Amino acid sequence: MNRLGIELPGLKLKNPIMPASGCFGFGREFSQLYDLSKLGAIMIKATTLTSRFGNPTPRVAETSGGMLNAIGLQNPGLKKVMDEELPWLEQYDVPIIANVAGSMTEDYVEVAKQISTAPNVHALELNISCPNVKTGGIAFGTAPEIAKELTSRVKEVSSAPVYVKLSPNVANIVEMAQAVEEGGADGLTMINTLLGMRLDLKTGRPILANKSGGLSGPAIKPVSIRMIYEVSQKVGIPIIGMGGVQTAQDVIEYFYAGASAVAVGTANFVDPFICPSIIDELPSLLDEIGVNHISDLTGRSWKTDDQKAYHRA
Amino acid sequence: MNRLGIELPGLKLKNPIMPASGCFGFGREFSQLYDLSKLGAIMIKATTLTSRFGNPTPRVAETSGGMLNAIGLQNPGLKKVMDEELPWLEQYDVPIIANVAGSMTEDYVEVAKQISTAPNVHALELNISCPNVKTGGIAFGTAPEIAKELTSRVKEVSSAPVYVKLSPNVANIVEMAQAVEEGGADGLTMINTLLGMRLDLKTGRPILANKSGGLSGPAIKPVSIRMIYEVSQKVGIPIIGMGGVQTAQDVIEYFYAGASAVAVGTANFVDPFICPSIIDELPSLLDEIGVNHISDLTGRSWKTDDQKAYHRA
Amino acid sequence: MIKQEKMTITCQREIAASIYELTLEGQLVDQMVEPGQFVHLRVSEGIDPLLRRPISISKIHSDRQAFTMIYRAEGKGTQLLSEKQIGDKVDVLGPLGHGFPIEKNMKGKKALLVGGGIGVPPLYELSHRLLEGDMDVVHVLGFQNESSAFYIDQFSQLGDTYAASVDGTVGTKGFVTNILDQLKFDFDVLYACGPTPMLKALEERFRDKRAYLSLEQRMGCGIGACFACVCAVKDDPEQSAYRKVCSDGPVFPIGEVVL
Amino acid sequence: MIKQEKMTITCQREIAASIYELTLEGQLVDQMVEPGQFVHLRVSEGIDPLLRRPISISKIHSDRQAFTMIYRAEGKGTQLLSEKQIGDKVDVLGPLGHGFPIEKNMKGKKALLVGGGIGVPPLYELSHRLLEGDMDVVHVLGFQNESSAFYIDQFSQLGDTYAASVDGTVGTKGFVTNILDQLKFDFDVLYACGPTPMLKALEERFRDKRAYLSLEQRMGCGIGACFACVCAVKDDPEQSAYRKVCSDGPVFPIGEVVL
Ligand SMILES: Cc1cc2nc3c(=O)[nH]c(=O)nc-3n(C[C@H](O)[C@H](O)[C@H](O)COP(=O)(O)OP(=O)(O)OC[C@H]3O[C@@H](n4cnc5c(N)ncnc54)[C@H](O)[C@@H]3O)c2cc1C
Ligand SMILES: Cc1cc2nc3c(=O)[nH]c(=O)nc-3n(C[C@H](O)[C@H](O)[C@H](O)COP(=O)(O)OP(=O)(O)OC[C@H]3O[C@@H](n4cnc5c(N)ncnc54)[C@H](O)[C@@H]3O)c2cc1C
Ligand SMILES: Cc1cc2nc3c(=O)[nH]c(=O)nc-3n(C[C@H](O)[C@H](O)[C@H](O)COP(=O)(O)O)c2cc1C
Ligand SMILES: Cc1cc2nc3c(=O)[nH]c(=O)nc-3n(C[C@H](O)[C@H](O)[C@H](O)COP(=O)(O)O)c2cc1C
Ligand code: FES
Ligand code: FES
Repeated sequence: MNRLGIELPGLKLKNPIMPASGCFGFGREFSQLYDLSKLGAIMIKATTLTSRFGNPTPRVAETSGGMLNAIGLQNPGLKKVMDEELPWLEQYDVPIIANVAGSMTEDYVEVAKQISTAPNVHALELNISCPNVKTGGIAFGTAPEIAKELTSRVKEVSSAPVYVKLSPNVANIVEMAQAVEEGGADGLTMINTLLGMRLDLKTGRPILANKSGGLSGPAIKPVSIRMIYEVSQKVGIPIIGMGGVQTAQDVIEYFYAGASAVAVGTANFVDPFICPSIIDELPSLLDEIGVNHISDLTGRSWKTDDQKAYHRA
Repeated sequence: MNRLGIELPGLKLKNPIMPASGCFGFGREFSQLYDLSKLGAIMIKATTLTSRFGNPTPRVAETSGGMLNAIGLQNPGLKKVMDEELPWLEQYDVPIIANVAGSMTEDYVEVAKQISTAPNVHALELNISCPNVKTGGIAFGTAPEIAKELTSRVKEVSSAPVYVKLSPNVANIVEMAQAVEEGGADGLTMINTLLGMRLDLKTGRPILANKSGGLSGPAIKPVSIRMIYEVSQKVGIPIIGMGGVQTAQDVIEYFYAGASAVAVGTANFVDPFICPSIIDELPSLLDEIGVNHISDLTGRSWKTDDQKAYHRA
Repeated sequence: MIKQEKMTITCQREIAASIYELTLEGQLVDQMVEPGQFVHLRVSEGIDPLLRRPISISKIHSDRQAFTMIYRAEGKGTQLLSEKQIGDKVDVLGPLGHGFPIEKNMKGKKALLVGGGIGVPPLYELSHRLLEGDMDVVHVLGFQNESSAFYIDQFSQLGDTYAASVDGTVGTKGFVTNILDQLKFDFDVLYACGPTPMLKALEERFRDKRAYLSLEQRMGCGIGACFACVCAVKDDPEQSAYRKVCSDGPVFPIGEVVL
Repeated sequence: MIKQEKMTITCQREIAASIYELTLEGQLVDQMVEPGQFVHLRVSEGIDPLLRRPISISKIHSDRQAFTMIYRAEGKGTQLLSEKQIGDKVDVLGPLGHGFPIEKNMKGKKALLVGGGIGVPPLYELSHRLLEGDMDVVHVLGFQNESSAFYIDQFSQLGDTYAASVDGTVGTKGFVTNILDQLKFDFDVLYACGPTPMLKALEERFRDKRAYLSLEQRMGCGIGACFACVCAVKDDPEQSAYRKVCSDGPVFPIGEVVL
């Protein structure tokens, strides 16, 4: 029996570890380092309707225990992703989760409709942290009604299950999660980056050309764990957790919090072999903890002992 | 001329450095280590109407580049603070900023009214991150209308200028800042802690007895810098910045972002002499940067060169 | 008085599985007065890890301005500490807290010292001090197993010493309480340091005796300013009284605080 | 092929003010082919600092599976690197990117190598390679001042070498362009690495020549996956074409990308 195998809406995963969107491109670079078929899944870079150049550089800045990025969703656009990137990825035995982004609802709908038909795209991940041009740039992911509406519009057209990626920059994450669940989301991925900024000591100006950027890495893990702990008790759909994962122990912590699978972002830059390393280390960690299957750990932080027994049965 | 002296509503500060509330008790412990008169000000521990025992232990947990705390506002209550702690502090030549907390508006009002009359209390700091029992535990600091109302109620009775301490756990920090400014706030302090959690690898349960806690330390600095950058451009009242300050360089970054003074929290635990050390290091850093007075740096990250010239004149 | 000093490592060795004995030299030692006090160590100059680690003082060598600690390398901070070498500096804040009171005029009286695991170290300085006061000392030390046991010989040189281990690989099989229940020592004062279950078991048996327990708690500041390490006072009808483990403790008279 | 290896420090010394020369040994060296490639270094096992640091390969010693880098210890990462000692390990990812192309059949032709500050190091391996191809090499090196200047002697042994410094304490006072404008070298190919203003100045002068410029950019992954280090392509009407400094570069033909 595979102690790491997980089934989620649309996804049969060999193991629960996958690179997070934007930290792995479309897999080409990492394919030179290891066999992508080892991964549970791949969350590819955000795809938008038309190609985007992204923000001016510098696009990244280091912070204490984390980093800021303001890539600006650079990507070759839907057509090229469908024609070149996804077919190339078909050579690997790994399900793709396509990260979908846009500036207005119609963009999301169109990208979702088309990309969800690609044979190896087994699920979508809606990146709702993007600014919504129609509401003056307020992110889709900070207004429950807008996020719900977007989710249901995408659900109508998608041929694959839809996971919604929650933004942590909200006062009430449970409210957001419940709204997108009502909108028909099949799952959640959380969290996207926290908004942050770093200033240059010499010039006084922001280091990032875009001024502010998204904070990722170990620094944000406690925020993500807390949010998943809260949300997983209040929704009936599974959660793919992420934020600062660097070790197999971190993965376990995410399962305890309530995640059913885990994505690794920033750590791929620190150690490009991190995903396969974690996959290799998990079984012995399960032995130490004394569980047979990793999914036995989901929600252990809040489940009563009764509930745990029930779920295991 | 004192290159570090700052004047803010109610406050004449020798220098812009002060310990943050909750990280310095009422000063007694640190008074054994150095002369408290060296400090720009002291933000004393949150004071509530009646004494509070606080949360069960463990109350702190370490995270990557930060720490979580769930002290639970333990304090001896208004009467003891007025009768014992504040009079004791009078031996030092240092203005006190009294951190005021409560479970409902009436608590804040009563504490503010009384504590603001203490001779060495030169300003109040309203801790609006507390859960509001009347709105089902939603923090005062996450609803602009409630925060504004609280601010104006406190302003009515306070004999000292009122600074409102903003919670970062909101989608729109500018909206919150503007609301409390409309409510009559004389200044802002920001930020309070981000909500986070850490789980024990062995038991799977939260390390903190209170489950979740407030994330502080270097990890949160980019979030705080971003918020102060945004808010300082949109309000007319001064900001005391905090979050992860560990060095004199960090203080400069806060000034660049838009702060007019800086508080040091968690770093007091790492290096109990951190506040006087930073104060001693600042002048040579100003030389390096080439400014005469530290207040010349406030808002440099967003001010145009014209604006800078104007302010300096 | 509490001082902060970058002290120099003069000796570091692994004395049992993951258990290290570390000796540090510096003027801060002059401030160390009571057995059972602790120091708060910063093991990294940066933020990884961020917080200090509290470790008990195990032996004070006043003559050569040095002190020894014994610690288990477990998490990130203590692991890093164990990698430091002779000549390296460690940032020490201390001495902190109130230790085991040494009562006057106890000549010829009997002290029972009970330690469990990494609670054993502070008893070592204590035992020396009691001997200096011409007391009789008996040690009962509990460990997980033989490989993690340490200092049994050293304690034996100071007085009768009994060991217990969970798996029976050293001394009696079981806990220190098995030894205590079996041998029913007579004593005038009890001193103990170890895991909370052990302290609770002692409290059950000896709550009416003269006894002192040393507690552990997760700490922030270590000096009494942050209220991280607070414990409740027993028999407090208003449930508002408290003690700080870092500055009021870590040692408390038995029955004073809620374990 | 890109490899990751914990390589061993065989030499580390300060060769100018805050400028260190570091030699690392390991099998990864077998992968190094082109002058101008770089490595991505992890200088801490923990999170402080979190990201890797890109540093150019300055000299490849294939015979003894070693390579040398020269770097300025400035921020947290490079400071930490400079504290490492002989025998310590450094986590190296590399070799990365595309370096300076060595064209065929250039025997007897003249190459002009222009370097500024910490852009000088990759030119050293390059110069050796060009000499191996029997080219004539001329070096023009710019520094802040004498105390931060390095390797002028080493380059002199390979070909004519001119130095400039901002304060005139070494070589000509001013920038490398002062030398270039004064001496008006004749050359068949130009190679340059240094701060962007220097590269821009070269582009102005030599945009029609055969020339290669090595760029710097803040990086995330270093291998082409994160789009952190992107620069725009010149004369691209749709303004959508781009190059990644880490994997398409760091060396680009003059005029290909927007500086
Ligand atoms: C007064 C006092 C005296 C102590 N004396 C000794 C001693 O002599 N020898 C010894 O080996 N240990 C002693 N301890 C326990 C020691 O402090 C912890 O083992 C140590 O802090 C764990 O750090 P880490 O880096 O190994 O673990 P990590 O898991 O990295 O620690 C994470 C955080 O939790 C805290 N923490 C974890 N476990 C404990 C614990 N048991 N008690 C308090 N804080 C904890 C750490 O201080 C740190 O803030 C003492 C504790 C106290 C309170
Ligand atoms: C392809 C390439 C080759 C390089 N070769 C050399 C070399 O041979 N010798 C040398 O001394 N330096 C070289 N640099 C510059 C070197 O990477 C930076 O000086 C170094 O990363 C700064 O790290 P720090 O820890 O000193 O500074 P910090 O201020 O702590 O760095 C913070 C973050 O900013 C990044 N950063 C800061 N400055 C630069 C910069 N100038 N370029 C890219 N990233 C930066 C760091 O990598 C890190 O992510 C090269 C850069 C690139 C892109
Ligand atoms: C350089 C970079 C680019 C990213 N791009 C995207 C993106 O295109 N779409 C998206 O949903 N998230 C993106 N993210 C967010 C990550 O997928 C992830 O949610 C976040 O970084 C937290 O995980 P981590 O701490 O492991 O990096 C990006 C993150 C980084 C660091
Ligand atoms: C142990 C601890 C206790 C705190 N108690 C209070 C408090 O009573 N009132 C308050 O407004 N903020 C409190 N804070 C928040 C700090 O004042 C400060 O806003 C926050 O920690 C961010 O600063 P730092 O990163 O420098 O610690 C507390 C923080 C810590 C770490
Ligand atoms: S650790 Fe701060 S009060 Fe005890
Ligand atoms: S640094 Fe990641 S693409 Fe170049």
